[in-house]
Amino acid sequence: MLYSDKVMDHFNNPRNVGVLDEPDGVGEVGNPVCGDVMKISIAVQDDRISDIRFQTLGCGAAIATSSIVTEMARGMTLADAVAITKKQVADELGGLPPAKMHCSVLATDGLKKAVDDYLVSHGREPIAVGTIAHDDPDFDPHAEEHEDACDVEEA
Amino acid sequence: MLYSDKVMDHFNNPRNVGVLDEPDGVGEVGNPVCGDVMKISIAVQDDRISDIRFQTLGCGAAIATSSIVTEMARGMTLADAVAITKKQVADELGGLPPAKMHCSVLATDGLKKAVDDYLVSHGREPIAVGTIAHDDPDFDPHAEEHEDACDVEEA
Amino acid sequence: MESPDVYLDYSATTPVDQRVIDAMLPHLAEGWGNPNSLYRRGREAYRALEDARERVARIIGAAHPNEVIFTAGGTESDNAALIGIATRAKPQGAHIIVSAFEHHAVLEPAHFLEKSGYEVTYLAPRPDGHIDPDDLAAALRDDTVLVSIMHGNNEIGTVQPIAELAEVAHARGAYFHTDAAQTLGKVPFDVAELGVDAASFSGHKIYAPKGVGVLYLKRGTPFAPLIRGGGQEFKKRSGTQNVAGAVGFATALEIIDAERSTEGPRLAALRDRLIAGITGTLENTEVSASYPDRLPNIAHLIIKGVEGEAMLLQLDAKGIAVSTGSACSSGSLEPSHVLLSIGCPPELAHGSVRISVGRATTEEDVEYFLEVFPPIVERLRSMSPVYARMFGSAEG
Amino acid sequence: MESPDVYLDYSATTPVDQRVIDAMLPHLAEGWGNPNSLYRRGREAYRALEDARERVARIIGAAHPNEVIFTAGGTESDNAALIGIATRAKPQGAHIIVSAFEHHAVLEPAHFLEKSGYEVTYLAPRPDGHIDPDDLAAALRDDTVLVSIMHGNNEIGTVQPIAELAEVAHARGAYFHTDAAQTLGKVPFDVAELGVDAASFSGHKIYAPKGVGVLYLKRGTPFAPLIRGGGQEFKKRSGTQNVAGAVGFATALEIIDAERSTEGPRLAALRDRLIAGITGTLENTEVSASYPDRLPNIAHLIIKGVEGEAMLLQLDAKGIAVSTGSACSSGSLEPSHVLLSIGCPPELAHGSVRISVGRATTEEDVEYFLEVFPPIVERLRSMSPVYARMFGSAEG
Ligand SMILES: Cc1ncc(COP(=O)(O)O)c(C=O)c1O
Ligand SMILES: Cc1ncc(COP(=O)(O)O)c(C=O)c1O
Repeated sequence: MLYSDKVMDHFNNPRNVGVLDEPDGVGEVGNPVCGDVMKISIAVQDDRISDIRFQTLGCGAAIATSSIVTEMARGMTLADAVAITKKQVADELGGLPPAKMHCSVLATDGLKKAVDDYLVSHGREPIAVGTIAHDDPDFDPHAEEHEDACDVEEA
Repeated sequence: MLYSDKVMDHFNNPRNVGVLDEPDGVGEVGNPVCGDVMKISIAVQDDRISDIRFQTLGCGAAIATSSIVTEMARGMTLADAVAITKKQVADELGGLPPAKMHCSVLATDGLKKAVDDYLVSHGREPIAVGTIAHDDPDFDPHAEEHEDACDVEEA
Repeated sequence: MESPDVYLDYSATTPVDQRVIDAMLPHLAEGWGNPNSLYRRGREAYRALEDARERVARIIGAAHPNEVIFTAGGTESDNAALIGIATRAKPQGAHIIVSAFEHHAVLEPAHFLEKSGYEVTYLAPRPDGHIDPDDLAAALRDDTVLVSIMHGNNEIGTVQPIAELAEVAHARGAYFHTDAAQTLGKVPFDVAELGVDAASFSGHKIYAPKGVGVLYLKRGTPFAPLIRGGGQEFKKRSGTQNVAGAVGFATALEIIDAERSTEGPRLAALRDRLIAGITGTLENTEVSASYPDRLPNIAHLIIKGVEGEAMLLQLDAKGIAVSTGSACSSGSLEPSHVLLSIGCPPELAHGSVRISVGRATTEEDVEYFLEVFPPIVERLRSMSPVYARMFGSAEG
Repeated sequence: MESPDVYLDYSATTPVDQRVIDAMLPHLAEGWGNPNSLYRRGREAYRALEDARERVARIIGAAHPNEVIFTAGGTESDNAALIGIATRAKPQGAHIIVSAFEHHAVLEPAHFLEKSGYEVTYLAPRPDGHIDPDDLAAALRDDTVLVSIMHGNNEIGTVQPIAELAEVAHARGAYFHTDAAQTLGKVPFDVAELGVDAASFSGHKIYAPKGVGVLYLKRGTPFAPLIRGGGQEFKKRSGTQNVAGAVGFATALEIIDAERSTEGPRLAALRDRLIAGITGTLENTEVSASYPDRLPNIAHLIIKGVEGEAMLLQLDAKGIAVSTGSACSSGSLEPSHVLLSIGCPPELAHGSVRISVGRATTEEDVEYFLEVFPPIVERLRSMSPVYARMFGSAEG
């Protein structure tokens, strides 16, 4: 399993780490029992993300996807931000090892939660609800997406 | 599988190869289908083997055991000659690989046959009959005697 | 500036010792004959192979060289022992016992046997990290045919009381196998003293190359081969033998065995310095298992509130190699089954680090680690959204 | 005087090419990391392993590198293919077909499957030494799940029409495996052109070391692993990978593949000279199988009225290495099952000799053999009590 140079760069030099002092919206997803938790805080101006910070407990991919998603989302409209897919996150990083693909869900879900938190706390309708994988009680973040694991296994 | 130096010496320089011109007794055992045939011819004086020759089709051990048995038997009484065991033959050669132990039976059986042939053709009672493995219809010369094969094998 | 190269993952794999390479090379470059061939080249290869077998047999205390079977590694040895013994012993019963913290190389064949109609008991270790003979006694049944309990655990480093465990198993008529991949050469290992019927070893854990291992199989132990064919290795493991690998294994074993009495205490001192240095500097860190009998070269710690892979990669950026969870297979994010088996909660199990020292490890390496490690942990904890909430923070 | 060293048993094993040793050494001496570890050393080993995999995949025409699984040798590959495919394909049927002249590495797992409840058809070759597609078509059944027919026979050297055979098997819904240990690098081999689902290769037949092999397994082919554990090799073969061995295999394959177009005809000429020289000089000798498609490097002859081992040892005394029967396992006196399968009577099968040439074989080697061999045969025939009776004698 190999991480791309870009993953390693974002892991070693994560952008936008921390918590905004007076965030407009905050999203937290994940579970220490699963080994990864991400918290994202956003500032919003004119329905655009004007500032953004993250904190992440997790593996290299969890930290790198958190970092890149903050870069991708900064300046975006809220509607565009919640539309970021896990595949876009992975692509932006130059790909992720198959076993780590699920980490990008952590990043997009955290962002979606923060956007909805902003909207709801301002009396508006949430726009991401229903698309947040971590809200699904059956969601298993560690269900492998190994392209190679498909045709193998056990008698 | 390794042959001892003495086996190799007897194989490369077999003693007493050939057929006596006017043998007193001749024994032939084995079967080309099994890959080994031995023929031994003896001259007898005063119930002692005074001269001896062999011919053998077979592997290194078959030839070496044939050769050594002619050396062992020369000068022996007939009674002593038929009492030579396959173990004595193998020991005299400094041992044989387990898978080749059966070859020494070829040599002792050939000798026994020759002695009985002499006795019978001189109107006397055969003394080896009943102890010749090759006379037993159930005798399988290739039944392995691998000491190591005992505790292995197959589900 | 040369970037530092501090390898602290000797339990995952070891360098091939130059003396081992030197011993192997003639069997690649010149002595490449097939040991099953009768002519000179074959006989020479045969002699080299049998000589290697005798040397291994002598050191592990085997009664006969033919009890030493060369394989392609620890995993193959484990598979062959588990499946081979269980298959042939089936008429006497179809229950087997393995410890719950075995390496996957034992657990997976055990699962396979379970699917094939055997009953398998996964015996839990005590919370201090050892398998207790009383627990084994309680798990044994009349139809138990095989017990497999590893000697040294490859994560937490605890060493099991194998002699007692084997005796308990034998008292109930079960055969006993131990996976000794981690202990060979590091703690005394004698098959007769331990009383085991089978044992697995791996070359690349003792400074021999990858791809060679040994299965010790006591005479008379029922066994069906895993790999069948030309009948090599006394019909117990077919395939043209890796002669150079066997010579490498024997040479490596002789070296590690000869050096054990001086190297063992040296490694243990490095290990203890690591443990003291980490737990003395970093809050919320602890040794993961307290059982006192342990491998001299493994320090295994729980670093609360940090994810293991992140630590590993940050250390890597500083030129340090360590491992987290079981290093033998990456790509899985499941917390270590070993830690779960001793009752470690999953959120802590994710934050384990295994530091394993070896032949080339110096005091400087250890001090460098102790200098670099705390800031890494602190930085990761400061990036964590839950550390302060879960554990409180020292610095505030 | 230096005793001659004329190796004419390249089908039993080959020297490790110095270029292969040179390519492997860095992965023993320096690049000894565990390819499953995440840090730099692990990543470097991983890259070396995956690079080797890609090189092998390219040369054998695999659609994807992950179809190349590194194993410990040809025997393991054969066992894994036979047992692995049959086990997982069982729901569709439990009949398998193997040719009667397979290597023991295929026959023994087939026997094992037979004992485990499969029906096995041992398909007889035609007397000329080839497996005929019509015969396979007749043997196939609706419940046939797997057909395994070797590419080049390791004794008589005939090359089977694999593309046609695979097509016939596929037409009836069976998977097709071929043991290509003897052909790889010697005749064109492309998994896509041949249309096989699985193929076995062995390193030490292509100037790589013993103890490394490859199993080609086409994507989507049902498969259960033979060796289970950490899940390496895409869960198809567990155990820490022999990185140096994999690099050696890939390097050796590249060399033999690049040199095939010039080396093939050269070897074939040496082979033909051997055959002409022997049959032209010695009465009662003949090539054992007449099928025209054959390996360039094997001359296999029946020398009537002589036992094979005796010839072999006498040649050895002259510094010449050849083989008789199947060289891969000694100690058995059963006449070769390969020769019996093509209708050779046992008394002739005992007198077979296989002379196989390779990279270092010169014309001088061949002439030396042709000088030394006839007197040996004549001497042994003269020592035989039955030669004159059975075959008549030339000299009287
Ligand atoms: C305890 C234990 N058993 C088995 C193995 C597997 O050995 P190998 O890597 O040689 O297959 C390992 C290490 O990988 C191990 O630590
Ligand atoms: C046709 C064939 N298959 C399989 C094998 C076994 O390969 P290995 O010796 O690498 O186990 C051999 C040679 O030994 C062979 O010639």
